[in-house]
Amino acid sequence: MLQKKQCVAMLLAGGQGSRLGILTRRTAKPAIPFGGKYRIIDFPVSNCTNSGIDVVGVLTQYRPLELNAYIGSGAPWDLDLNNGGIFVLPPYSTGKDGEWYKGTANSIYQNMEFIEQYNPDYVLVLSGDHIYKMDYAAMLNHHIKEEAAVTIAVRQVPWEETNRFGIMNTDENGNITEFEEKPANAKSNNASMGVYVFTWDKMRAYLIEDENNPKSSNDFGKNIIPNMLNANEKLVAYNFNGYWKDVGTIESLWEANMDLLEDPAPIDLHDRRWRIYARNVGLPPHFIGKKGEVINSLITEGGVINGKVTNSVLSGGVVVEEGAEVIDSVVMPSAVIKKGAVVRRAIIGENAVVTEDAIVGEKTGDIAVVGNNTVLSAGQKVASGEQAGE
Amino acid sequence: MLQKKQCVAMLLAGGQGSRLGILTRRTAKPAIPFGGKYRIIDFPVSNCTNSGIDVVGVLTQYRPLELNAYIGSGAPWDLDLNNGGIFVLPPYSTGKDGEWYKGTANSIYQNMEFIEQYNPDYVLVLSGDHIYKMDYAAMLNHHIKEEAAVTIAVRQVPWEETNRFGIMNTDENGNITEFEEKPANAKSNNASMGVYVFTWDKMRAYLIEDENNPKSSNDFGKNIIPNMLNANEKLVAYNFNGYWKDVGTIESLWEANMDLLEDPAPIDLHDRRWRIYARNVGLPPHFIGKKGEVINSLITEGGVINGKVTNSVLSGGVVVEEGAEVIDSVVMPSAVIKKGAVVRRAIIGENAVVTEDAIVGEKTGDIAVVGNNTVLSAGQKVASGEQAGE
Amino acid sequence: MKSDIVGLIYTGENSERLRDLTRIRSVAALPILGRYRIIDFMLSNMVNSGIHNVGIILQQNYQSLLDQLGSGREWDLHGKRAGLTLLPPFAASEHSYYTGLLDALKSNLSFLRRSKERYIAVTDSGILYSIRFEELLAEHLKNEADITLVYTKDRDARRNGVGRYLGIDENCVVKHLEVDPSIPRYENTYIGVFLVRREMLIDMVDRATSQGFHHFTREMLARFLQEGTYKVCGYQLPLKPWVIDSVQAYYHANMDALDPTVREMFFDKDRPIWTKLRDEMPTRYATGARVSNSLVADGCVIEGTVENSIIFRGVTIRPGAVVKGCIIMQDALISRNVEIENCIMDKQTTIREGGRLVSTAAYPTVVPKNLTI
Amino acid sequence: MKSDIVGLIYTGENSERLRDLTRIRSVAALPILGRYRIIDFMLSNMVNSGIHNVGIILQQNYQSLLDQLGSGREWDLHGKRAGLTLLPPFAASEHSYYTGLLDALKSNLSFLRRSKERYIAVTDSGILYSIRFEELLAEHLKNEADITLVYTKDRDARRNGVGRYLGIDENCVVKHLEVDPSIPRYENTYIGVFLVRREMLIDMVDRATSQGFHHFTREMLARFLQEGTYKVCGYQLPLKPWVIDSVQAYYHANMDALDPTVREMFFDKDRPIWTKLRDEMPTRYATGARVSNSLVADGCVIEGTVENSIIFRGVTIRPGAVVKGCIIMQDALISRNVEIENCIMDKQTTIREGGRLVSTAAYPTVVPKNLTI
Repeated sequence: MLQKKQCVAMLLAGGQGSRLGILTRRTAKPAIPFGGKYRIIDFPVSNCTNSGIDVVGVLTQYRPLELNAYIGSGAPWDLDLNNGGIFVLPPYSTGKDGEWYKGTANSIYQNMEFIEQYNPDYVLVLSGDHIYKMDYAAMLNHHIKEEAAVTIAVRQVPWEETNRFGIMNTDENGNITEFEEKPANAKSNNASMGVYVFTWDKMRAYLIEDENNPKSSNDFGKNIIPNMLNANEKLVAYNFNGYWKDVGTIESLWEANMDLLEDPAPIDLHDRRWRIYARNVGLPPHFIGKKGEVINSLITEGGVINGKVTNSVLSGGVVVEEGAEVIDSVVMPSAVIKKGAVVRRAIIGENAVVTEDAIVGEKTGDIAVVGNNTVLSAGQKVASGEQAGE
Repeated sequence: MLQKKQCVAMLLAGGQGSRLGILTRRTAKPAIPFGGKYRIIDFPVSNCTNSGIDVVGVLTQYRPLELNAYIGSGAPWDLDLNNGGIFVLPPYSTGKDGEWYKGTANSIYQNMEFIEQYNPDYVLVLSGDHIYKMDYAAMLNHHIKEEAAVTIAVRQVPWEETNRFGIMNTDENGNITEFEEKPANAKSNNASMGVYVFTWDKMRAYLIEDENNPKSSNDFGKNIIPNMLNANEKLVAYNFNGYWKDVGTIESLWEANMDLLEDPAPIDLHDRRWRIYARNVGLPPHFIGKKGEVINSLITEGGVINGKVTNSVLSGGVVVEEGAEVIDSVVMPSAVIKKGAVVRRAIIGENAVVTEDAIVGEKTGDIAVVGNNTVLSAGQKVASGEQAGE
Repeated sequence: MKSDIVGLIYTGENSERLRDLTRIRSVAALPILGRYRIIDFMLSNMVNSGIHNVGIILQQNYQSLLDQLGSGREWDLHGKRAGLTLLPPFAASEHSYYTGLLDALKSNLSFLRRSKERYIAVTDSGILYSIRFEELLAEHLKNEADITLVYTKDRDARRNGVGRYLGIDENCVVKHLEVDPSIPRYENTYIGVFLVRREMLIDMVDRATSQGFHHFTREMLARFLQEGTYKVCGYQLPLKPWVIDSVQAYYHANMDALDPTVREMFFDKDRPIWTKLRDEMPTRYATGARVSNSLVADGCVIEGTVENSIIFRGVTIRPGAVVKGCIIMQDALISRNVEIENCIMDKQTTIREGGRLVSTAAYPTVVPKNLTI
Repeated sequence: MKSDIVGLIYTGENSERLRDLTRIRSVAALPILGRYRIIDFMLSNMVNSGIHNVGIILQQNYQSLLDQLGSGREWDLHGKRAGLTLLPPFAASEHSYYTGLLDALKSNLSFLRRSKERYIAVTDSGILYSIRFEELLAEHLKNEADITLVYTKDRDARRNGVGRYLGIDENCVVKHLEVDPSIPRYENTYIGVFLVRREMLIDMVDRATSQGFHHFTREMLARFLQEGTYKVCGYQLPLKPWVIDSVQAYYHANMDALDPTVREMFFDKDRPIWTKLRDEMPTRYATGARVSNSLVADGCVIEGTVENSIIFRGVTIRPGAVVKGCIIMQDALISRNVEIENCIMDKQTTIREGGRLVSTAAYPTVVPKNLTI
């Protein structure tokens, strides 16, 4: 009954994301605020919209409520469509019992019916924890031109970091000859970005084969890709040179926010031709008060700044009271920094209150975190690397 | 972050609905076609829209894909909103493991966070297997006026059927004094319609109490309502006199379709002030061919009728070839009745093909069913009460 | 995938021979084929070709078009990145009507400028046709054309004394253009649909208006052809179009849709035609209904006899009424024992009990909107 | 829950004293408070009061209003049951402009007739105010009024020689009406917002136009008051309104929003003001930025000094520039070392490097749209 689509995107929104600590205790990772007015999921979804891909399945089984509310009808990304749209896809029961997602491949296996509704030629697989702008249509065209079974987006990483990535070794034609997961001695520095284009027929066949193997961990990197390599399928690397940043840890989330403060920033969010869309929260312009001082920072709607903000990224509705200081920090929506408080090298969660004279973070060392909805006590100290909150 | 709502609706979309046999083998019950161009869920959801209730949570864990695709952005019911909307709410994982819905009350318990996003005063609980038009706003006003903890919609059923329903015994003021589940000797014939308005504070308290009781089956009828009665909460009956029909069985689904053919029909779907909305499928007007003959039937978009149709309800895109006959039957979307076939007292599933000269159903006896996507063989017979298909 | 074409629909010109049918609405808003308006086909053609940015040049009587288009949601054209742009006429020029397409394009250059797509497809609205704009673009590129005009060889699209006819060579290059010839010399009828690089169109309009031209085809295109300024190519429409320029033509376009092969041209399952919804229930056939060879939309109650007719949404046909060869628009009421033949009943018309209205298929009678007779 | 009120916004009349600000747009489309247009407040007031059916009477220069409203999606007014109805002017009357609200209502009676709500709230658009229509209705019902006029006692809303002033008794009944008095006798300024039973309004309009009236207030209401035909009551606006009838009034309404107590009046968390989105990134403050007592929207780059100003979306303020007491609209560019004080820069304006533009708060200079100076 649905119209055919050339390509359907499946976004692996992941599990709890425990490396983000208390920030994901009650929120799915893709719903984490980023860059003042975005959530992480805005990046892959806006990329889809801008690439003309208008069916997006979001695979998740961990606390989807906030993500669900955030996605809503899909209108912020022009994905509130009769013919297409964005759908949150949790595990479901098929009669007797249901099954939770066992791995990335299994989550797509369980949603093959969703995909087949659109009778697509290709399936784009994305992950929900990277900040980047990428034209998936160009990658898809490369895949079509190369007549590949799967095309994997790769980017060069520093040689010393190759042991943190899935490394693709290719021949002179860009065909992937070998895949090494986090190799100690990498042969190349082409790291997988976790962005795949599959020819759907091939994908379906390998998903079914994988599901029938009880020993498999049902994962793309560990099972599906190696199986395809072993079977001599055509695996092609697609080079991507733009900004790309994993935000799966506290440090990297903080760093990616700080990257936006460089001039020029390594990722241009002003770009009118490639907007990153976000849900509107209906707040007025921000206000810088008579005593407010803002240096090298990003401020967005609803903010009321009467204190001093330096090298920081503040989300919507953040209040910085007179005499408060925020330095080298990320402050998430509606947090309040009270009089005399100092926040430095820290991430302050949504609706958190840094009470009068509290001190969060230190000049050096690991990032300090105050969890969502956490109210510090007056004068409380949160040391570098510490996470305050439930 | 979301705006407060006076009332949020939670629709219990139920489990497999096994009493509908092969019709629900791959489809959740609320997604079953009804009345030519509707699905069952269109009735409670359109009632919400027409009553001005614009947050609807749909609780389901059984094969939500088709339901998900059908609901989409919520546009058919004007529920593609920034501030509100319709959301499919499956079970989810909260950290370690997730939990499937244990009962009707548990499914709402697991989604308390969803409800609290809207900070509502009242929660309307609906079920997904009834055909009726009802102004929930009037019921809500009654609830508010009566200052009840819960208001239960009741209707009078024939005394001989009281043993199939939950029966509410009330005092002279309409307060419920006793609740009997399927009593052998009922004291009244006021049956619960499965439509409740709860004051949210009360509901939350009883849901939490119920969840903490390991012996509970976490069901509204079996646990929550009796507990509230025992605690002397104010339970009020709200009388509803309009058409109301359970469509949870093959017989009742067929009967409810046949009810639409009465003149005047007991439920008026022409009513401009209370439209039942449905997803548009983009089909042209139906065509009655030169040899077509249609008597006392409902036909909708995309149909091509060259045979004889009598006392039947045909869904969108149904083809009845020359020489075929459809009598006293319900034909679901895109089914094809081939030349010489006879369909009588039957339900033909979506995309089913009643091949040449096949005979489905009999003049009397139980309803015959051909399952979705089932292709009969030429001349095949499906006896009354039989279900053909996988 | 995304299309690199922006669509532009010109709803300016109506044929006077459509008489009462377009007195209250533009031809683009004319109800057709039981549940559509003509513009639905243009919009759906575009959307099904992947076009997501569409401008509609409005002229007189556009309230019914506004009502039809609404938020553009039915065509998935309600987005913020792109979607539907309504271009109403403004008092930029002193006269409140455009003198022609060229004038309209000039008044809406800002829409052309702020669109981002490389190509633009412009269509008149007095014609019912199916096209795949992606194929038109492929042909345009293959021919290395500057501008590609869409034409048909269909005989029914030819008129003595009116129309635009193309002389085309074996390489698809348009060599000659005839406007309103008393007898057309060429069999290729230009249907008022063309594709061109967007920025080239802006240049063309600038250049033509600076030369004082008002008419896109008869003045500007004719001059360009004469001067050989641009490479003008032709693209033959693969399917038959219906030119809706008179009551008769309107009547026959509808009646032709009773032929299954014609319906298949319009209603391809993979390229559905979207329209504004009314959320009507299915049509109810009473016990005494006798209907044959007719297209019937939802929300009707049919108690009488209907033959060879097009019945729009919400029509009521009472017992004993006999309707033959008619087009009955939305919410019309045909009372008991009425006899009506070869008529076009506009929206919300009523024929009272026992009334008779019989005309011939060659000159169908039109009953104007809201009339009770 | 659902409201039993249909809203109607009249965007007809602009004050000439708004000069360049409304030459290219209606006052309803005037940008205000950093990211809004005046009509956003009217629409959001209505939506936040539960009103879901809103008509907008368009008059001249309504392209920017069409752009702003789009599909109505930002206000959840894109539904098919209800939503936004755009009511453009038509050549129903010979003159293409309405002579006043009464004329406009008469031309749009069909909208009034097909609405289903029992009450209708009508508002002018040259005023910025917050209202809870549900409270207005409650008051209307309590007073058993036929028509309730909204007024304010705010001094700033009084003008010598212009405006409409109400004499009201202790029972909220309007006894007298003064139009454009040289010195207002009453302290109650009618703000051009009223509530009435929908069918009664239809009757009123029918009756008034049959008597040859053109003006809703000065002719029709005045006569009704004189004759005692209807019970006319007043409802006092609980919060201060801003009458936007001159460049000065516009300037001060914006500047007043730098006061937190004023901002709180407009921006109630439970009743957000919705507007068309631009999806701009947060505003970037450079190392050298010095900003104080200013309202700044998203998408700006601030490298210079800004004091006591309203900065709209997408504005760039280069190093060394000093902006004081200004309203800088969307996408304006203030180059290096510019000095600008007490000015209103319209959209897409530029001041070149080193430029100076200093005026007084009493007579702020307006730089018209698209100008580079």
